[in-house]
Amino acid sequence: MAAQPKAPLVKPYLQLRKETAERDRGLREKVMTLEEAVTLVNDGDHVALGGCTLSRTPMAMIWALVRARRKNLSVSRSITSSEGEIMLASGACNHIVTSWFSQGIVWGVSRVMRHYTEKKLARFDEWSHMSLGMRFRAGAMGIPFMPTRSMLGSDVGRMRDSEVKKITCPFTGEDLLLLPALNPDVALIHVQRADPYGNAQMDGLQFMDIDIAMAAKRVILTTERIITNDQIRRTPDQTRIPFFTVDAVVEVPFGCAPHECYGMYEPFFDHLDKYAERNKGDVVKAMAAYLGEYYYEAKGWPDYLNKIGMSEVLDAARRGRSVFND
Amino acid sequence: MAAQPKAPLVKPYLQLRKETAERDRGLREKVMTLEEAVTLVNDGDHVALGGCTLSRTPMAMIWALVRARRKNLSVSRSITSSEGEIMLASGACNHIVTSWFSQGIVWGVSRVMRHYTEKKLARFDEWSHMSLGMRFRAGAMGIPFMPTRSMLGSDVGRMRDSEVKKITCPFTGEDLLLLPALNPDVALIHVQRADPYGNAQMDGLQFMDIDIAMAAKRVILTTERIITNDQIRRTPDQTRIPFFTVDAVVEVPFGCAPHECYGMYEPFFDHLDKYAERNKGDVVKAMAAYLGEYYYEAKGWPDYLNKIGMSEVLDAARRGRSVFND
Amino acid sequence: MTKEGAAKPYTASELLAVMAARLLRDGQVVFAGVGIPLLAATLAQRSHAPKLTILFEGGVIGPFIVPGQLPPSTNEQRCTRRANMVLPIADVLLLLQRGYVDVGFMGGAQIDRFGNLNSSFIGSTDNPTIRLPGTGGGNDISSLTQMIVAMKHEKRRFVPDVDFITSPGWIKGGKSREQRGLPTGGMWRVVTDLAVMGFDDERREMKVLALHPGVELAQVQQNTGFNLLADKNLEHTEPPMRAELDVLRDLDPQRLYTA
Amino acid sequence: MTKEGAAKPYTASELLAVMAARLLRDGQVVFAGVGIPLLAATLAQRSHAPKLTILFEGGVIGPFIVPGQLPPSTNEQRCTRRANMVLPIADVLLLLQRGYVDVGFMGGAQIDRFGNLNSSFIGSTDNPTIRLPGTGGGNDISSLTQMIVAMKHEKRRFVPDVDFITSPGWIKGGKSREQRGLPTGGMWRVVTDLAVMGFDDERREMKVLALHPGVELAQVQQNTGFNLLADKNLEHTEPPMRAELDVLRDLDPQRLYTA
Repeated sequence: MAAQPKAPLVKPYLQLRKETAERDRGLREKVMTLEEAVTLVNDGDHVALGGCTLSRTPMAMIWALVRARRKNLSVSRSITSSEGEIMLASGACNHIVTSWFSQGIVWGVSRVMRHYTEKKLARFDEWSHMSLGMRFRAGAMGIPFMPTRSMLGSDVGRMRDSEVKKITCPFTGEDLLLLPALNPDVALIHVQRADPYGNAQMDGLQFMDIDIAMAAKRVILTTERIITNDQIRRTPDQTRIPFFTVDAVVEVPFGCAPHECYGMYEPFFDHLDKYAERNKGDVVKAMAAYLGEYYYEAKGWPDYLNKIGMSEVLDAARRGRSVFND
Repeated sequence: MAAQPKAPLVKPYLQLRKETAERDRGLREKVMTLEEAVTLVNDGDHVALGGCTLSRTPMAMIWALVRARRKNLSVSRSITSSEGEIMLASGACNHIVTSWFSQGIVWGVSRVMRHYTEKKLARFDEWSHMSLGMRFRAGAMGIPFMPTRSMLGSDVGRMRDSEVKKITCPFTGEDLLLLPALNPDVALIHVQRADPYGNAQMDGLQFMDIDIAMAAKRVILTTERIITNDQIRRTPDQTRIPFFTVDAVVEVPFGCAPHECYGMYEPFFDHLDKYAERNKGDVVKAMAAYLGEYYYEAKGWPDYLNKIGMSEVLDAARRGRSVFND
Repeated sequence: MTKEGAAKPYTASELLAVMAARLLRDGQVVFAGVGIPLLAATLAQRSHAPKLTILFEGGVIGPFIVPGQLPPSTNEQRCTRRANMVLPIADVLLLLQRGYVDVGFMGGAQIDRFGNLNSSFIGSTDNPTIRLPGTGGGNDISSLTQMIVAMKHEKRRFVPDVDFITSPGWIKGGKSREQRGLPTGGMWRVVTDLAVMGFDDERREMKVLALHPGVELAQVQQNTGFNLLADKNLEHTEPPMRAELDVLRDLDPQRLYTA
Repeated sequence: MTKEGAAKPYTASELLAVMAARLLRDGQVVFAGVGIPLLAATLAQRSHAPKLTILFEGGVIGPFIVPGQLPPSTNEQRCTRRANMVLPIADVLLLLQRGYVDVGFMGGAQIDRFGNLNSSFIGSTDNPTIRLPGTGGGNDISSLTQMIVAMKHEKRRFVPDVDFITSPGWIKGGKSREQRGLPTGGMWRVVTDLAVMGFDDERREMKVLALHPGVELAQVQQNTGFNLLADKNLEHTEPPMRAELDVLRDLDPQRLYTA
């Protein structure tokens, strides 16, 4: 079983302010490689992942973390898919905070998740989807909690009893649940485009990415392409994450593969089917083999994509762009 | 002095839910005239206004409310400008909830505001700008309050003592202020474009409009132009207000005049200078004359614009579009 | 609905989708999961409820689903095709709390007599036989709005008390739901391949309201792990019509969800 | 800074803008009001602090100001010209609460010895002599971050105790600010056309730190309605340089704010 978190559940305000004040928030270029960005993540950190299920997963950064043999990470994400299996199986993570965890509905219950959680090799803290969103939002807003009307009365709520507070509303007398703010150590976010300072623009589904970025102590942004700051300034109302909360910008085309990036590529379904198929036997062996082949032995991100295959890359991109065909 | 509010400060949850459930939220056309939309506002309603200071003020709808002789409205807005003076002087409103109230910094302290508030003809409830935003946001989220760290220690906070709650955070032991949710009876919002169902897209500054729309019991949308639902569906990630919260869509070109609408026209500065000049003497007389000329005697919105003058309309539009020149 | 449009044969899943679709009313705002709920909501939209609005958890309001391109979950770009609006996840879920949603519509793995759903743990939480994927938005939807659940009618799925309440129904029946802090929503209908069930107004126990074509009440009871109440005016549903099945088969030509 | 670049004459407002600009450091995130604060922040950006970021209350991050097209408030489209990001008002103000802002920078109508600002009521709240426009974001900015205020030095503006605390400084001095629930921020510098003032670390009373060219301490005291402390290492500011004044005159050719 994973160790209990060392830090207080909710970061004291003065600590939050001090940590934020100490960050270099000036308008400066911060473009770097995946390998350089990895140094911003420490063993034991709480890492929040952008995207949801198979969408805009910061896979390239996870790939880099696994290759760098990061350990004992706590990971939070709105809904966790194969990237969670990879982080558990690689030993990078022993604690997942999420609302739902399996590769995806069509592939059934995750046997990797079952292996690590049922054998108590890893913690899986389950929060309702909205509650997790509200925890990030409170963290983004600089408040210690968010009131909510969900999770009451259920065992999902009961399992979180030591982390939430049930109160009577001082205005209305109603029952309310207070959800503790979540301020991750690091946020990993993948976007369609960003400038060298870290101003990020996202198309389509935004998931919890903006709140995660604003809540975190450090933000690593991977992006399909880096555009100029001039380009950003032509449509400032399309910027979703401001540069001063970003610590690293890494350009990684197909950085979510085999997941999707809105408008650019859909999930690599054939690869995901094959991946699921491998996990029908001994998941420890199967995952070790997968990690060996696609993670540790790949010479770099292009080689990883090459192992997935050019046809799949082209097909995923064709399907991805089709969302704009109407 | 205005009467005290009749309703409880925070709407009980069951009432909020019942009122929302009773609204017709189906995908239906709701295009109407200003005069028809006015019937959605009752005397005594709490009316929240979109925009801020001189920007995206729903002036055409205010113009229609004044012409329809609505009375005893409570009005909330992030920052209140000449539209607040007009609502006070016309008798439409006797209670303003805002963070700042004057025509604008360049014209000095509002003599109209001073007349009505110092003579206790109207209430002016002052909230910090963020606090008012948080009140709308709580209303939009369906929670009874939002915790905040602002307004503590000041007389702005002290003046609101009966409406806020000071608590000790149950997670951190810190001092916090709880701000009561604000769910207006009606929201008036002006946007650049909307479809006949009420899906609204906004360019540039958004102010508090989204929260106001989501918090209100009824929403009247005025729009520079009505576009097709097909057009909306080509860029769903640009939609800011969903159709099911909207009760009326009114097409009103230059619907913010003499204020600005982002990317379409800047403020009509000459008209605003002349308006300010008129109010240097007896404000009651001056405002009565202004309302007579521009409000009651105008044959319709085009005639109102005509009284402001074609040259001003063209100049404001030229300046407005220039924001996209770079 | 006339018998003339009736068609056979149809699969259990198709029956489920058709019966669920008929529960939706025009103009409603429906928070739908993928699979049968999505198919049923789209069928309703294309038959009797053209003004129905579908919401997806991934952050989508009012999309059109392209036949043959069903989304793998509610969180991929296929869900946004020709949508009215795309918004952050927290904000689409907050629509439930604010009250803009009429009905939540999901599938279920395990349900009990009070309509509580379990998708978290089979067995104990300390040493589960199976750790299931968890709630997702299920807990939020069922906490904050009225619910329709569509699922296969099997004894192992219809249990007296779920091992774990992931998505609250009527909790322990009676007034226990509101006493636990949930004054709104609640389980409204459970649609299976055998019957349509509701809940007794007082005790909040599951009650058969209507039987599908050719199904007897005893058969429903046999496939249920607790005693079912039966409405005194027990109805019989009309069989799926050809037009309904045609829509389903157009939407899911590979029968991903309707096999 | 050499005397060679020094220029004369300059207006009191220009002096104010130059002296305020010099307080800003490169890389800071500055929440600025219109008028002198905006001019000073832009001047700093174009001289010693190119990586300075300006935020506007209307919802703007990092705009460029077009010379001669100064915005009438922080809430019109002129404020967004070539900005990095535009966002809702509540969210730009929340950046203060979250801690992303280094310094708030505004003008003031009335200030007291503890750095509290009044922009709400002259006289009593029940029967004010003048009802002023109110706080806007001033209360939020001064509650949540460290502050610079730029204002004319007049006895009627520098009062022992403000009639009404709109934007909190050090409240009643000492530890009263944090005791009232404001553990962060506080009034840092007051820049006038006569001097630069700070606050005593213990008592939190206003203290003269530096005198502008040709100004004596007695003159500052004469124009102040309470007893000023004076730093034991009282400094003298360098006069505005030609390059600084050139930038200001380029930005505000009609001298809307620098007359």
